[in-house]
Amino acid sequence: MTDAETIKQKLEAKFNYLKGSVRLQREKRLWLETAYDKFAELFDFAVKELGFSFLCTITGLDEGENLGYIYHLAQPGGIVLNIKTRTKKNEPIKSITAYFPSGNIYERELVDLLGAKVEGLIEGLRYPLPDDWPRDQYPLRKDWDAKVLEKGSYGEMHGENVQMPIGPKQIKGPTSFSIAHKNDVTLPIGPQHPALKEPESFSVALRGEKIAGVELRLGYNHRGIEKGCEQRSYIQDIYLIERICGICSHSHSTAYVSAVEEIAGLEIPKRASYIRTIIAELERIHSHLLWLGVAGHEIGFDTLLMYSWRDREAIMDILAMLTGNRVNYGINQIGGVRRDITPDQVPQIIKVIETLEEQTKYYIQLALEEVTLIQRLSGVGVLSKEDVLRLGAVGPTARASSVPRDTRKDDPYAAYAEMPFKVITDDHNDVYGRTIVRLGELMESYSMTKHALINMPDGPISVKAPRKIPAGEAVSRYEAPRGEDVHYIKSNGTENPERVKVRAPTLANTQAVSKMLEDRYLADLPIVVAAIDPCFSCTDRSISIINLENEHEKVMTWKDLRDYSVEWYKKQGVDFSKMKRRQFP
Amino acid sequence: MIILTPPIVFIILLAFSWLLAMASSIVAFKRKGPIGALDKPYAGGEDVKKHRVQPDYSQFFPFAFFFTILHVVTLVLATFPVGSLGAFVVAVVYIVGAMLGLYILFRR
Amino acid sequence: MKVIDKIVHWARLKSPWILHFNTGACNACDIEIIAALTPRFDVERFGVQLKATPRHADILVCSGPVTRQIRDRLIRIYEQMPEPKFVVAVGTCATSGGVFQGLYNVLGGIDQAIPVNAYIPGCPASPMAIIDGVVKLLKSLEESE
Amino acid sequence: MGYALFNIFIFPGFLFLGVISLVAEYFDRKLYARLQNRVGPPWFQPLADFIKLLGKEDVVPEEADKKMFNLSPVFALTAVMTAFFYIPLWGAQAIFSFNGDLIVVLYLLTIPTLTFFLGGWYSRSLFSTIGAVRSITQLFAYEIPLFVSILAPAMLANTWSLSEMAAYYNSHPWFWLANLIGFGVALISLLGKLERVPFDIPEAETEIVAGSFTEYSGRLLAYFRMAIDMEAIVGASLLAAVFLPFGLGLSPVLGFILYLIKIFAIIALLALFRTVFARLRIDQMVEFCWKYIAPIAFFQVLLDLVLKAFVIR
Repeated sequence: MTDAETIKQKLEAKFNYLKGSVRLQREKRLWLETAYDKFAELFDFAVKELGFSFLCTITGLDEGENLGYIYHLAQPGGIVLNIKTRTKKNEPIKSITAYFPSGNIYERELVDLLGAKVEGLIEGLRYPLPDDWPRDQYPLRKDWDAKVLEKGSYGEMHGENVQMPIGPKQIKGPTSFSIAHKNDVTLPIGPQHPALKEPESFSVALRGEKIAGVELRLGYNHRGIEKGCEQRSYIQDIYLIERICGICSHSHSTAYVSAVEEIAGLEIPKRASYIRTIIAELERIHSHLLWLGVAGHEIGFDTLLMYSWRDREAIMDILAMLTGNRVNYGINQIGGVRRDITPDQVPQIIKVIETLEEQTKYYIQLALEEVTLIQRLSGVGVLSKEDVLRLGAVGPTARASSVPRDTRKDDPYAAYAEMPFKVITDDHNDVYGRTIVRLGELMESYSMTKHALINMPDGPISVKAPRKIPAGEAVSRYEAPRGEDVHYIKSNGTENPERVKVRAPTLANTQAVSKMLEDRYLADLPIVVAAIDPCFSCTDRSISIINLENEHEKVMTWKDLRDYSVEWYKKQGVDFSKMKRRQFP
Repeated sequence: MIILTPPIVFIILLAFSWLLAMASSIVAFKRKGPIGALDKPYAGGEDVKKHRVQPDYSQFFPFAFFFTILHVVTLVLATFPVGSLGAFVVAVVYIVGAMLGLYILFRR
Repeated sequence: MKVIDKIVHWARLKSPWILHFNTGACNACDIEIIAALTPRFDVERFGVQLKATPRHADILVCSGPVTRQIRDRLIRIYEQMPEPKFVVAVGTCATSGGVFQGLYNVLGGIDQAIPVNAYIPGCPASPMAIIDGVVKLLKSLEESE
Repeated sequence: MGYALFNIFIFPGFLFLGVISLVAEYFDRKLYARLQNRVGPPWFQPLADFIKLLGKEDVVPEEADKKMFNLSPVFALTAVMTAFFYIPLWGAQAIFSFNGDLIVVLYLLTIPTLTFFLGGWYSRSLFSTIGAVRSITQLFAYEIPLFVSILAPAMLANTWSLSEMAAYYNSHPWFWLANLIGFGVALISLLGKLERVPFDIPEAETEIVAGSFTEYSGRLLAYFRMAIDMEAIVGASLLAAVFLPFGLGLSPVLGFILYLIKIFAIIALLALFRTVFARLRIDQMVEFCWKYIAPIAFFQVLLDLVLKAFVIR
């Protein structure tokens, strides 16, 4: 009687209309369907009594005349409860941000892409579509077609000959409306900024050197991959899904492929799952080394960038040897793996991993002793354990605040059930703790890769997969280097998937960035943002974080700005005649 | 050789570097096409309107006052006739005063 | 004047400062661009330096298919660069939209927004390919002037 | 008169200072790259950068104050070059010396930081304004320790003139060993003045793009970079003259080589600091300078006073 069955019993006992309709599709996956009026009570019961304390994501479906919503709730033990419900297209649904504050991103995405109406959603920046995208166009609707965007055709639909607004005109950027206080400086850390490897736009309200408020606008990387997946076959989708993000491409393709295999009921050979695990750990090694370098660069310690990326090249060579390409390996296929690891490659890999183990020990010693490094990292970007649980942070960000949330342990996939490894947690709750966790995970990955290479079973590496996947749906979770990555796939028996939903780990972590930036210095913004190891091309999500009382924006000329500040300082009592000593922070 | 006294050397070199700056503008590239957003201030790609800003660095005011006071006292000390016993006493008093000021600044 | 022009032209070839801008890419090419600066490839041998603002840069290295949201920012950054400037499109997405061709939020390729001088194919373009592209661009400038 | 003009423009003046600052920048970047086991730039890189920047288009932002925007680099350059005449390079005698030239040199070396502030403030962009105010805030932190640590050997030598100080230490060998603490303090303050890595907060690349130089491009940027390189040479030779006054009696040629060794040793030290440390925040830097560096500088002055009053009758 696994605990998934006990939960099934509890649900059917509490709600008799659910009798027999709760489906246990896989060992840790519960599916159930309910009408929207009974949904609130069921949701409250699941979150409060059954202990589903983590909201993976909300998937929106276009089902002809009404909109389907699937709420994926997860338990620390790894069980995922998927609650399906549906409403008419123009019927509003109630926001669940009361239970999960991080839910507002998923709801904002429903509003933008599917035209859902959500009551109680806090006002914020538009996401994920561009600012000039017309409000009534919903790309993820089945009847919507990209041809609308061609020149002119947009005009016919709207009568007047207006061209789809993509011309270079003054776009209302995030900084044009004021989020700042009276005399704050609104600094745009814009799409092009040396600290950001990818385009996203922070507008930071500064009071001197202190951060008063941060507004994060993403969506610059939104390419519409989910819509693209619906127009391509399953096999073509592997190569599209793999290019969501350059650093964790294996994560996305493995999660996607294992979900499709679960729907098709394919059982992949043992050797294939071992090869997937090895490539997964090699990718985690190169991603963590990359992060170590970027973190060093963000705090001005470029030597760490040069050293860690020099060592990373060794791993890139191995990945190129194993899979043929340094990044975007393309080793997964539905039903198994495309290339085998030959026995003579194994000693080469183990030799390189041993040299890297020495080098990582040097980095661990460096992180524990280098004074300026510790000064810049400790006490920065603090995130307490309660905040992690409330905001739903995942991956090293959560584990550094002593929350042992690791999908490899809770909900093992590929060959992680037989891998001996321990979840690294740390109680520093700050960027320093995240550095320690990532370095610890590097050491774990080294030992795991060696273990997997040595006792990898023989046998075939893939199984024949049907071109048409039978109708069904599946949720797969994967522990990407940045955190938990969730894929939901719905198939309708044809060659193309009906719906592909990707929730990247950085999306869950961006919620926590605002909490970490409260009352910090501007100098800490790059390292705090880098500490969650953001991969915005996975995410292209956006939220508004701290919103000071929104004063209408008044353009001040230089003169009245000066008079204003002199008078403002007089109110503060700083008019030099009777100097009052300000409290030194 | 009064020509080598600081003010005269400063003026000569000022004129020289200003001439150098003007002369090197003949080498600069002459643009033919339209300027576009060339002279708009850089804001990471965004088109930000509020540039006239007055950052509030009041957090460092105590250091600024301490710096000016100490600076003036150092200058006074520098103009003292060197070698006399008085200079020695004043120097010691100055150092003790500075150490005391530092202690107060950091104790609070 | 001929000699001065020749010297300035030599200097332009010997110190190409680059500005990196990701216009919606999957950041595989961006990581490869920065990998080109690290010890194994080290483009500083050719005098290439990664600069922070368009004001200091000569070559705008872009990666990624231009998404609708970033199109105007890209045009603005390109216009804020002082004149003798060049654009290098790194990766198949920057060249022609690559695997994201036809998606609704993608314009497909850097040349939809700004004129491009050099295209470097590859998904991702490896650091060797990027260095080869930059050197070819400089060589073509050498012949042109 | 002719010899004086030769001094101003050729020998210790513009030409010599320009060439040696380019060589120093190459030496610094090459060492920095080799310490990160990268290959590093070719020998002509600083010259190529300078000429290329001259060849760029002239951009002045529309909201900037044209006059100040164009004049700041010129003033920075002039101040640094003027300071170079009063520092004794290898002999115990500078080109021109008078009583109190130590104070003049110190204040001439403060002018570049003020021009960075003016340049940043008047280019009226968000990043440059914050960079400008940061460079002034940093000035508060390193200025007093630098002054006090340089005044200490002057007190020991009973003069305010660099040349007389050099002569004093030349006649009293091994006395300069008493000032080694001051040398450490002055080196750290020089890091702050030249805005090198542990203290390159005003132009922190990953925070405020390029600080006060964000809006500068083309030849104005070239002159600012040249001013900073020259300031490195002038600062290094000031420290060498004040804190390492040994071997001054040698012949001009040998003395000149020893002088070059001294300043390149100091520049190598600066490059080493740049490799080893991460960048501090502005509040950490101000606190660090006032909590540790200033008291040590005062202790150095106390030590010299005690030495002068009791040990050397």
